[in-house]
Amino acid sequence: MINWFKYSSPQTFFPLAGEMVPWFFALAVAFGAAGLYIGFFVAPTDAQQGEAYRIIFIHVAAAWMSMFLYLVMAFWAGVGLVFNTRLSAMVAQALAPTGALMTFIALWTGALWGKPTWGTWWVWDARLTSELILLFLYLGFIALQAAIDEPRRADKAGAVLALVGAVNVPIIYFSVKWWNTLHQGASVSLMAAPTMAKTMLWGMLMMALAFWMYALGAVLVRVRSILLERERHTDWVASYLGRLR
Amino acid sequence: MIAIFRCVLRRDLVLAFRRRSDVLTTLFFFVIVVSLFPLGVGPEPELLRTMAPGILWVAALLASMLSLGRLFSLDYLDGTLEQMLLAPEPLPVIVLAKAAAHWLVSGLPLVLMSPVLAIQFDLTQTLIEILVLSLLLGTPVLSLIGAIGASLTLGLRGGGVLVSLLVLPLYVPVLIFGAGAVGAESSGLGAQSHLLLLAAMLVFAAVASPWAVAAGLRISVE
Amino acid sequence: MIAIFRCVLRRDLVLAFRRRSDVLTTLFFFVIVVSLFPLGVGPEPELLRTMAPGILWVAALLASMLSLGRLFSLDYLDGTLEQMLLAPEPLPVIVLAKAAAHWLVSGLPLVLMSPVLAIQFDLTQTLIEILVLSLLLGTPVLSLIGAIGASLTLGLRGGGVLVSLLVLPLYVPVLIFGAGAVGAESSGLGAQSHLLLLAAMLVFAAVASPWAVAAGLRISVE
Amino acid sequence: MKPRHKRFALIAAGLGGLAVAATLVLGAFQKNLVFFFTPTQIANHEAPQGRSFRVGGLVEAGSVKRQEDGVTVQFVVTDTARSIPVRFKGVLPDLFREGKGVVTQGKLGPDGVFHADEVLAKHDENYMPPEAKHAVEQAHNASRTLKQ
Amino acid sequence: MFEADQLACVRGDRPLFESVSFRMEAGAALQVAGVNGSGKTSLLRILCGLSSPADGEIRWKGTSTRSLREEFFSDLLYLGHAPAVKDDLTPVENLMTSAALAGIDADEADARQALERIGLAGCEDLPTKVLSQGQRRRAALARLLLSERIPLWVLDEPFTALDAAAVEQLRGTMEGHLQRGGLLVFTTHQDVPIRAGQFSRLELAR
Amino acid sequence: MFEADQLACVRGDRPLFESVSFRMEAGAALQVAGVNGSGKTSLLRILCGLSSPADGEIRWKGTSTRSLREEFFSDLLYLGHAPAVKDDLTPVENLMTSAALAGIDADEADARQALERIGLAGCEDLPTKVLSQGQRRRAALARLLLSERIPLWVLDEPFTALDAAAVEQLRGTMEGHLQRGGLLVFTTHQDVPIRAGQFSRLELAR
Ligand code: HEM
Ligand SMILES: Nc1ncnc2c1ncn2[C@@H]1O[C@H](COP(=O)(O)OP(=O)(O)OP(=O)(O)O)[C@@H](O)[C@H]1O
Ligand SMILES: Nc1ncnc2c1ncn2[C@@H]1O[C@H](COP(=O)(O)OP(=O)(O)OP(=O)(O)O)[C@@H](O)[C@H]1O
Ligand SMILES: [Mg+2]
Ligand SMILES: [Mg+2]
Repeated sequence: MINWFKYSSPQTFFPLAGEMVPWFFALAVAFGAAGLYIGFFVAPTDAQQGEAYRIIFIHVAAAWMSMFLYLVMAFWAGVGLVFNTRLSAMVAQALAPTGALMTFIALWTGALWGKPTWGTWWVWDARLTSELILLFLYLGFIALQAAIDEPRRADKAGAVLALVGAVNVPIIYFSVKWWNTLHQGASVSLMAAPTMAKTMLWGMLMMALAFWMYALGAVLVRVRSILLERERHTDWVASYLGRLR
Repeated sequence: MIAIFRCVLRRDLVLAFRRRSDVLTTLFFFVIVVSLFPLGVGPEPELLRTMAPGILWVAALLASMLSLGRLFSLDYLDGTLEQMLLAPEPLPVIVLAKAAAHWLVSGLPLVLMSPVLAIQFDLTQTLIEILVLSLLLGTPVLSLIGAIGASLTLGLRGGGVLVSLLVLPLYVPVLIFGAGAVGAESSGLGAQSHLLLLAAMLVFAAVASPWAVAAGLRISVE
Repeated sequence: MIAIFRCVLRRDLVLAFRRRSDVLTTLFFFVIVVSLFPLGVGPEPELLRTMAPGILWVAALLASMLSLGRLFSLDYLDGTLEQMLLAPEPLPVIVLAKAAAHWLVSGLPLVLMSPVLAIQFDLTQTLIEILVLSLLLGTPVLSLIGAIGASLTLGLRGGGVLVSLLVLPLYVPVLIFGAGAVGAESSGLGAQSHLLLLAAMLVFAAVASPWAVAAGLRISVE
Repeated sequence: MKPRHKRFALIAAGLGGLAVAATLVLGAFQKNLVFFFTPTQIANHEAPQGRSFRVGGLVEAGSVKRQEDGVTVQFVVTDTARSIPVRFKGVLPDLFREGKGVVTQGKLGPDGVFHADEVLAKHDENYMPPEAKHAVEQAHNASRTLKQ
Repeated sequence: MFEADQLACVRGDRPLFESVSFRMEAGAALQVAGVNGSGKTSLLRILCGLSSPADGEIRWKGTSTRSLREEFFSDLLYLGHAPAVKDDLTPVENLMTSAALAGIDADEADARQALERIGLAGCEDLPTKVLSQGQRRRAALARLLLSERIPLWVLDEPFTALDAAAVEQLRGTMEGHLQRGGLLVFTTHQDVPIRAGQFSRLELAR
Repeated sequence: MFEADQLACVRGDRPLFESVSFRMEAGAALQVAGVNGSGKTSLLRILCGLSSPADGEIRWKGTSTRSLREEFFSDLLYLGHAPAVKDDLTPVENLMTSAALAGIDADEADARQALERIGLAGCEDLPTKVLSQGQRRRAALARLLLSERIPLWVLDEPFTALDAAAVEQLRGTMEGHLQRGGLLVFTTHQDVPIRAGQFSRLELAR
């Protein structure tokens, strides 16, 4: 991945990304269909929660992506800051809206799920609060970049904010361990076997893959348009636009 | 390194002293916001007592946030900041001095004022002590984190409001543990763990934020 | 006279539009302050419901106050204000245009946003309507009164905080009747008299404050 | 000191600071930072007096009783070591079951009964179909819920 | 036409000047000269009515400007140290608002033409904040090209930050104004001779 | 000693200059010239390391300034458009802090003496905000008189707002610096000949 972004010039990246986008979206649809099929038709009813638990297939995938995308964003932003590579900063900028969307979905489905299971839309426990902070961090990142006209400055300022905010991600992840929260603990972890029936787990993983593919596709589309805008005065963009016409 | 720290700190304090009204107005802002709530919410004493730590903390947070605008922008406009960036000493040290001055001018007075306001809300002696301690540990964190936001929004129009957007999410944990400390004490749990966490945040912020601020300043001045 | 009103209003709106993020961040500030309180105060739903109108009003007041800084100071720094003082049209008209633009940019969005936030606090339909109506009548008053404070503190260092000191006492009646309207309605008294008073304040402020602001500007620029 | 040495000194100070911060955090987690209290804590008088707080635990099997008015419920919350009676007036969440996790908010009365004004269901991280569930031992379940 | 009568100015506890009097008729230019800090800016602001003199009176067409107010303002153009240019607006928008504020009728075409004449062709639609020091100054000075029918121009150091070509052009504009019968009060530390009209110098001693 | 190698600068999407290279030895002066907006200020800021060039490198005593950082800064004095003077401090206090920031040892007596030499006698203890445009500029320039041991001076339009006497004195200070073996990079639109040292001009075309 690193070589791919760092050493490829915008000219070569642009068409390559263009070719990959449809594939990612196609894979997202395929995985999504499979995940939803497993989730809603194959997976058994949960012993405790009955049918309501099926929100899990969207909630967990979105929540995972919300944290993961933030880390990826902070990573690329940091690379852009240190090595002054244009493309990685653009990737970070392109990631933010998708990340914010995922965070929003996680919050929204979580709240929706909380009502039938816990009996409340919202409580101020550590997991929920830190996830809300994540949303605000995404929004702050977007607002900061929007407020700065000079793209180079916008990239770097955003990068500092993204790196500072990265402290929040481990807090979200471990909050259920560190504090006793209303939110449940981890069902799936790297350290221990999942405490979840096999089919449920498969459905969740499928959905996670689908979200992953969607995010990749959406980010590439956005990077492409950012590239076009930023490099609108270069020859390759001119010739590309010429070919379109 | 220590010389420059002292020089910058002294200069900022002298400037603040020249403009005493600044310091006083931050303080008045704090007092007024705290006193506005009973007006907006109504006068039930039980309600007010429960709300007191939250209100005091939110007011302190807002007051500290509002004064962030002054932290770098004046130095930026008149070119002093360029000179700081070109100083032959490490920038994080200068930044730390400025953050320290900011806290002395706009954080410490609030801490000293808070017991008086807390009495108004009918808090007990111990609770007041915890409140003051939590503010004492927490307000410097606010200054340090706030400096990051201030450095990133430097020179942007509407920076004043943008800075709140950037900084408030990072303030939230401080607020929760700060106001939570009083709640924990009053519920008999003991505030120790909250205070320890605040202290940890303080040390962490003191160590990490000057670097982020220095980076932010170099970016903004470019 | 109408031409100059429209020209100044249009210019200020264009400027605000150029800096959309300003408008959005005032709004975010409002949203975030409102969401901070539950964090500081704790999660009891009954408590939150009682506090809701007070919190929303205080947040609106703070958001409007924070954006006062932008009202004249940029025009002052770059010399546009001198040109306004030297314009061959009555100054109060120009001032009114600027205050109107300020409200459209930083008051109206809050009013439109408030129902959504009120739902979070679990207020009923009628109470939300009263709340919105009170904000609709009250926020322009905040802009008009705020302009007086902004004009008097123009160019003073730390004006941002000083202005709050001048303006908050004048805001208090608006706050009391604004938040009180919801309280009166929920206690079955009916909010009509509160709303009428707010309307009276609005008319009075629209008529009187431009003159005060004009005088303040002439003094500050001298 | 040459500028380069100064930078090293600063970085060293920074790392030292991080270590201190980490120690403080660990110290904080030794103490308890809680969203709710367990019945054992209440029995040890660790819970607040005269103030609203949350109690978490399992609903003791067979303890749920509805009063005649149809809206007031009484049940016992236990952490398998200690237990506390709870009285609640209102609608229970769908997932409220005997033997399952629950978090309630309210005040402790002088009679030792906890007067709740909000009841939330807390479930564990196990997801499995009903048939598989019987295989899993109840007590095992219980201890996990309380631990996290 | 434009008279100052026994003006005095005190700043802080320091008297800057006193009994400054002059009288200007159509086509006259007055350069206010003096070393740094001698009170040139203070005098110009007093003449415009932005601050009030410690003593003395200013008359426009025989009437005190204090009582004329807006009537005087519509005959006056003042350009101070601060350029009255908004960072976020483009030069065109800036020029159009400042014209509107001064009560000058000018549409966008006029504005663009004025900017082009002053050498900002190509920058008309950039936000002003990205312009260089001298370009911003030019954007402010473009107002002069639209203000031909305003009789009294008061310019505080109009030549700062301008390059040689722009200085020459501005001198031409000022001379044109005098030839049209306008009045001109200005300060400068640079050595720019005004050859049209009736030129006089007022030396503020320190 | 001080070299620029193939510098390029892009602002927004407009290339301002490219392949600017020069090399200066002790005692050399370089005037950066060009019309308004040609990129003089941008070049000076790049030379100081305040902004980074789109391309190229700057070397001080053979090492890239990027890697020297603080070591380079201790050999550098930069005075930009903004005077770095605090309105609320007196000229003496301003001078002492800016000296401290630049790592110059100077006590109050030195500061007062420098201010007196630059013609601010009597204003040393007024808050700077009440001073005139030119007096503030002088207060900023007083730093030069304390910076004799700093080898590289970079001055952006140092002559603006100064009256004739002050311009002459500043020219003397700059020439003295060159005679001591210092290096000088500056811009100006005024016609002030520098006669000492080895003078060269860099014309930025537009
Ligand atoms: C607004 C409310 C909620 C928010 C903000 C939220 C947030 C999150 C986040 C950030 C994660 C990912 C953490 C991780 O990977 O360990 C997560 C995972 C999860 N959440 Fe939620 N959640 C909410 C409500 C709920 C509710 C109501 C339930 C079920 C009753 C639930 C069940 C789960 C499950 C099962 C996981 C997967 C845990 C794992 O295996 O990692 N969440 N949630
Ligand atoms: N409060 C005060 N106390 C003492 N002196 C003051 C005060 N306010 C202003 N001054 C003096 O008034 C003068 C202001 O002069 P002004 O700005 O009019 O000068 P100027 O002729 O325009 O100078 P320049 O050529 O530098 O622009 C300065 O000499 C300043 O020192
Ligand atoms: N974002 C941008 N888009 C287009 N052009 C820009 C942008 N930012 C800066 N510029 C241009 O860069 C130049 C900046 O020049 P600079 O300030 O270095 O000029 P200068 O030579 O110092 O001029 P002066 O003599 O007026 O001080 C200006 O021509 C300006 O128009
Ligand atoms: Mg002057
Ligand atoms: Mg320049």
